[in-house]
Amino acid sequence: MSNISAAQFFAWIERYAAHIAEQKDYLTQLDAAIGDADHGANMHRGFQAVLAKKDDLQNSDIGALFKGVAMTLISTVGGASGALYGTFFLQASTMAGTKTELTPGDFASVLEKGLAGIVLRGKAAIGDKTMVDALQPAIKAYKRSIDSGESLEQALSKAVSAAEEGLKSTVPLVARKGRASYLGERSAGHPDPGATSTVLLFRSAAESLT
Amino acid sequence: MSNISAAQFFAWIERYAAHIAEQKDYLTQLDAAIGDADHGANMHRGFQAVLAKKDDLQNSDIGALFKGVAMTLISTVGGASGALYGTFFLQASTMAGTKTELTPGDFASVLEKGLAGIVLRGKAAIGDKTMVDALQPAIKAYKRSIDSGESLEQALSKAVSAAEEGLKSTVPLVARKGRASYLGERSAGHPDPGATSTVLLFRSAAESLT
Amino acid sequence: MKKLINSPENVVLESITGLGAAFSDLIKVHTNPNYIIRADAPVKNKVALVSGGGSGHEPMHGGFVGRGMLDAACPGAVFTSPTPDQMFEATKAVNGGKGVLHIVKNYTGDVMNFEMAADLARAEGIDVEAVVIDDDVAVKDSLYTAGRRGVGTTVLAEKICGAAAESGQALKEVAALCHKVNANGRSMGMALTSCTVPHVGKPTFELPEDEMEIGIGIHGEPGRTRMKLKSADEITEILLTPIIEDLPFKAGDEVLLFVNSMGGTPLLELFVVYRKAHEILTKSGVKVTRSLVGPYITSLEMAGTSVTVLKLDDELTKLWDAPVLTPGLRWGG
Amino acid sequence: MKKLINSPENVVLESITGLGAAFSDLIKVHTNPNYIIRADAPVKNKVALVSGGGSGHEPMHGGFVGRGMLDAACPGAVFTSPTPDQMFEATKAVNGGKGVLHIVKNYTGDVMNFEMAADLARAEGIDVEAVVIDDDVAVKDSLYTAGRRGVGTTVLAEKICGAAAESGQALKEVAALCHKVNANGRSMGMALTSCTVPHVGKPTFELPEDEMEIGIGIHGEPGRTRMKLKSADEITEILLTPIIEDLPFKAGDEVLLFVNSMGGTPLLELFVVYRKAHEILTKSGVKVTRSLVGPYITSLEMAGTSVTVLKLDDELTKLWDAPVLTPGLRWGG
Ligand SMILES: Nc1ncnc2c1ncn2[C@@H]1O[C@H](COP(=O)(O)OP(=O)(O)O)[C@@H](O)[C@H]1O
Ligand SMILES: Nc1ncnc2c1ncn2[C@@H]1O[C@H](COP(=O)(O)OP(=O)(O)O)[C@@H](O)[C@H]1O
Ligand SMILES: [Mg+2]
Ligand SMILES: [Mg+2]
Ligand SMILES: [Mg+2]
Ligand SMILES: [Mg+2]
Repeated sequence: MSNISAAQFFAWIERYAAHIAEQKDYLTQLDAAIGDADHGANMHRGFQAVLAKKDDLQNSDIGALFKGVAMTLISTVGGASGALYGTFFLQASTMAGTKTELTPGDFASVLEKGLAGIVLRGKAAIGDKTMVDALQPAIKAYKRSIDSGESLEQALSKAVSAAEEGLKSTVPLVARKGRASYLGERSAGHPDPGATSTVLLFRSAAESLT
Repeated sequence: MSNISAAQFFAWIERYAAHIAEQKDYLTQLDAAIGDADHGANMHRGFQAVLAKKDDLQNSDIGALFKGVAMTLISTVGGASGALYGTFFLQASTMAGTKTELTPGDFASVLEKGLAGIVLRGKAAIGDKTMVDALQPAIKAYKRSIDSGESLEQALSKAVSAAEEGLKSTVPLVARKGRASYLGERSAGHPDPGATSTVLLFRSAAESLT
Repeated sequence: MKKLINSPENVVLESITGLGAAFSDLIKVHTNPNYIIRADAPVKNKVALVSGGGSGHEPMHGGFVGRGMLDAACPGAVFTSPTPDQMFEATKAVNGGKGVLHIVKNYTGDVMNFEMAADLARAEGIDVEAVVIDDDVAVKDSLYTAGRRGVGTTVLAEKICGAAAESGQALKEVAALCHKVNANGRSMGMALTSCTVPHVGKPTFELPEDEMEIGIGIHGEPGRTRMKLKSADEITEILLTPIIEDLPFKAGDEVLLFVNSMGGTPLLELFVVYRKAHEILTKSGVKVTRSLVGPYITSLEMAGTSVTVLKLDDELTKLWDAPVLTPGLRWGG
Repeated sequence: MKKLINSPENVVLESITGLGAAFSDLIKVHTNPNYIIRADAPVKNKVALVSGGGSGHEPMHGGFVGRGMLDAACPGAVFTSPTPDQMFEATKAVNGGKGVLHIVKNYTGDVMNFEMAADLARAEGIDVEAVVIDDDVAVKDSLYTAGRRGVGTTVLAEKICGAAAESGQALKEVAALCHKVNANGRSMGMALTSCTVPHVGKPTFELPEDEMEIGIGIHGEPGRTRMKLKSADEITEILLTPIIEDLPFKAGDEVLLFVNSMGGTPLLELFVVYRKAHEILTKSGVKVTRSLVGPYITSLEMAGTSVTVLKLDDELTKLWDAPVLTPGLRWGG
């Protein structure tokens, strides 16, 4: 099975930035329903700042790339998503280190490290109606697929499906973390904005890492 | 020609209060266009307060009646109209004195005294787009009619027509006094609210003094 | 109409009752007739300052009663001049024997009612002077009309004359000072939205989503002109240019820059306007040495802003800096 | 969207630039990263107070920087928590050697970003404590959720802790005091209209002409419940009842009553609410000994109000009365 290069990871980030740009009004709209109407704007501001560092980032090793993404998100996004996605990439970078390519199995570990960072920072569990509801099943599906010998393409496609399922599962939930939790029962019936942007993260991966 | 009794003058005031109550939204609407949207509310507040003093006023001589109306308007209306209509009735009361009935000729002098008070206080002349544009021609028409031997009914009817003509004449005018003057050219094309309430004053007189 | 009120009839009375309850250490609220006086009124041997006008411009004037500013304020119905008996009673209540200054905004109703009150007070032997504030450059100044409206400079005149009265100046001096402030202050305002007068129940005017009203007064009365909505910087320039040209303000002048909210415009936006106004003045060599930014002379919930520029000298600056202790404005010891 | 701005991207930067220009005697505005510090920062041997949060709540927090209150404020994008580097740089800039207190409103983003900043500052040897304010009774308090939001009590905590820091208290003491204020303050808000976030361009929610949102937050996030519009007195009761029951406040308590405008509600109406709140408290035997009324923690141009009640004791009262000199709050010598 072929490895994933630093250039592909950079393409992933670029692709994600493009998805965010396209979906930013939708993400903000989701956040207006159960949050404070800024998730799209937050993510867009962050990833536009990442793109502005293209010259530095596209020639970096994978650890440096992820660290660059992390620091940029942390210093430009603010809000819950800035801290959380920032932490995700920061932890991912420590796992990727100075490598310039990752095996699909390495990538699973990198994703798991990132997820662990988010959970440590945000203390959300499955069912709290957060990005974790999409992120955790997606990573699990990806790893199981890779571990059972399926192709990277298959694994990423399963990750996307799992993320989408996870996102769908957030709809009926009553939020227990983040701003949406202030709504109590009224948060039910809406998809979680962060879980929605997480689906885009995996969709971007499927579109750029193979 | 028959005289006008204190009771009739009281009926005039009551009638005017009723007209104002009915037209208050319209008067306010006129004031919204070129003023500050309160003329109807101002006049209504004042004449409701006058009605509340009915027990005192309906047994007064004419001077006391007009003075009661004046003081009530002065202390409850505020704004330009409070000072002006208040002054009108205050001056009228000094002319009426302790009489309990007036000849139609006396009434002309009473009206003229009231008008003089308004002019002294407000310094408006014909053509400035104020209540004076209705008041002055109405009083002039009334007096000319009485002086030429016509009946009180005829005189009052001519006063109403003259007031209406005067009101109509305010429409194209650019205001030079009061709030409407701040609008400059933009005040043209609207009838003056105070001239409108003055028409009602004469209409009430025609309906109650004969 | 969405307002936090119980009824249009009671809003003024209930509001001043609340004001009195919140600031019982500074002011006393008298009802029927309605007026607000300093808690320690009358102050012996101090010129007393009385102002007033329609309600709906809060904190003006009731919020400016207290040490170093007004001795009394007379709130009328919303956007309606108070009545002479309010002004007369307030004048008597605060007269400390050194005379009373009436600070009057130039609106026909206010002027006439204050004149009637002054007549009544003088008849009782109280020395009354009246100064009419007319600083609104949106309105053409003319001998043959009601003249300019009194707007933002009123707040500055009340503060500055309040300090002068506190320092012991005589009635004639305080009145002269008030004329001086009026002569050196210029204002202009604009609206993004209409206000709604409680007893009317609907907006005074309709303004399409993409238009604004320039040269608006503080009573929702229409302005000089209506135009397409522009950027904050362009709007600030539109307001400031006629102000600068009118006095005129010129290079080397020191000024107080007062950027006011009409009520519905929040501070976030107000400081965007302030920034540009400061920049324009600075570029023309005018030095901004004092500032006031916030909702001080409002028009109910109207969104919009007004800019006032007051030319300062050492006397005015010192009086501006003097302590003031009112519900709406306070600083100093 | 009708706003006095140039562009949604620049509104925060331009606004704090204006703030800095207007109050250059009190504060210094640093940009990129954005933070506002006292003009005399760092103050040697004084605990420094740093707060921050999304913009759109002005005068909070930037308007509360100055002697007797905050040493620094970090403004995020509108309604978005600031970033750790802003907080970290601000913390370094104001650290006077006696440690730094972070006053954080309880929103996931604010809490996490302040945690990251505290980690960075501690790594540089700066003593940092953080206190999270969570006083909003509209939200159910629970260990299993993000908990209550931080709202009105934040303003009071910043004032009171600022005075304590000024008086020389140590970091641990000021932090304990901040917890005490938080433990004794309760708030609840409501909205008559939605606000419009500049970069969104349309109202965050739609509220029919005859409805209101009860238990609203300060970011236009939906509240506890939506109901038919009621009178000011009824609304005040709806807000105050859960506040009183929650602490609970009881007969004999002395309190500070803070009636806040969400931005678009003018003082005329706010004092109507204050009047009723004062009356309800007084009737329950709770004595209102201090008051604050005005737009202090806002939600852009949203119309509505929030009520905060803080139980006072001699210590809190004395610290509340201590001098404060900031753009948004000033009194005393
Ligand atoms: N404690 C948490 N753990 C994980 N994810 C969270 C947590 N709190 C919030 N989130 C995610 O953050 C998203 C909101 O992000 P965003 O709107 O950008 O920030 P903010 O809530 O500060 O405005 C939510 O939809 C949710 O997915
Ligand atoms: N100087 C004046 N002389 C005569 N009438 C005047 C003068 N100024 C205003 N008016 C009249 O007063 C009317 C407005 O009254 P009103 O709306 O009740 O008071 P305000 O203008 O104080 O709100 C105008 O329509 C006009 O007829
Ligand atoms: Mg959000
Ligand atoms: Mg009017
Ligand atoms: Mg009026
Ligand atoms: Mg946010």
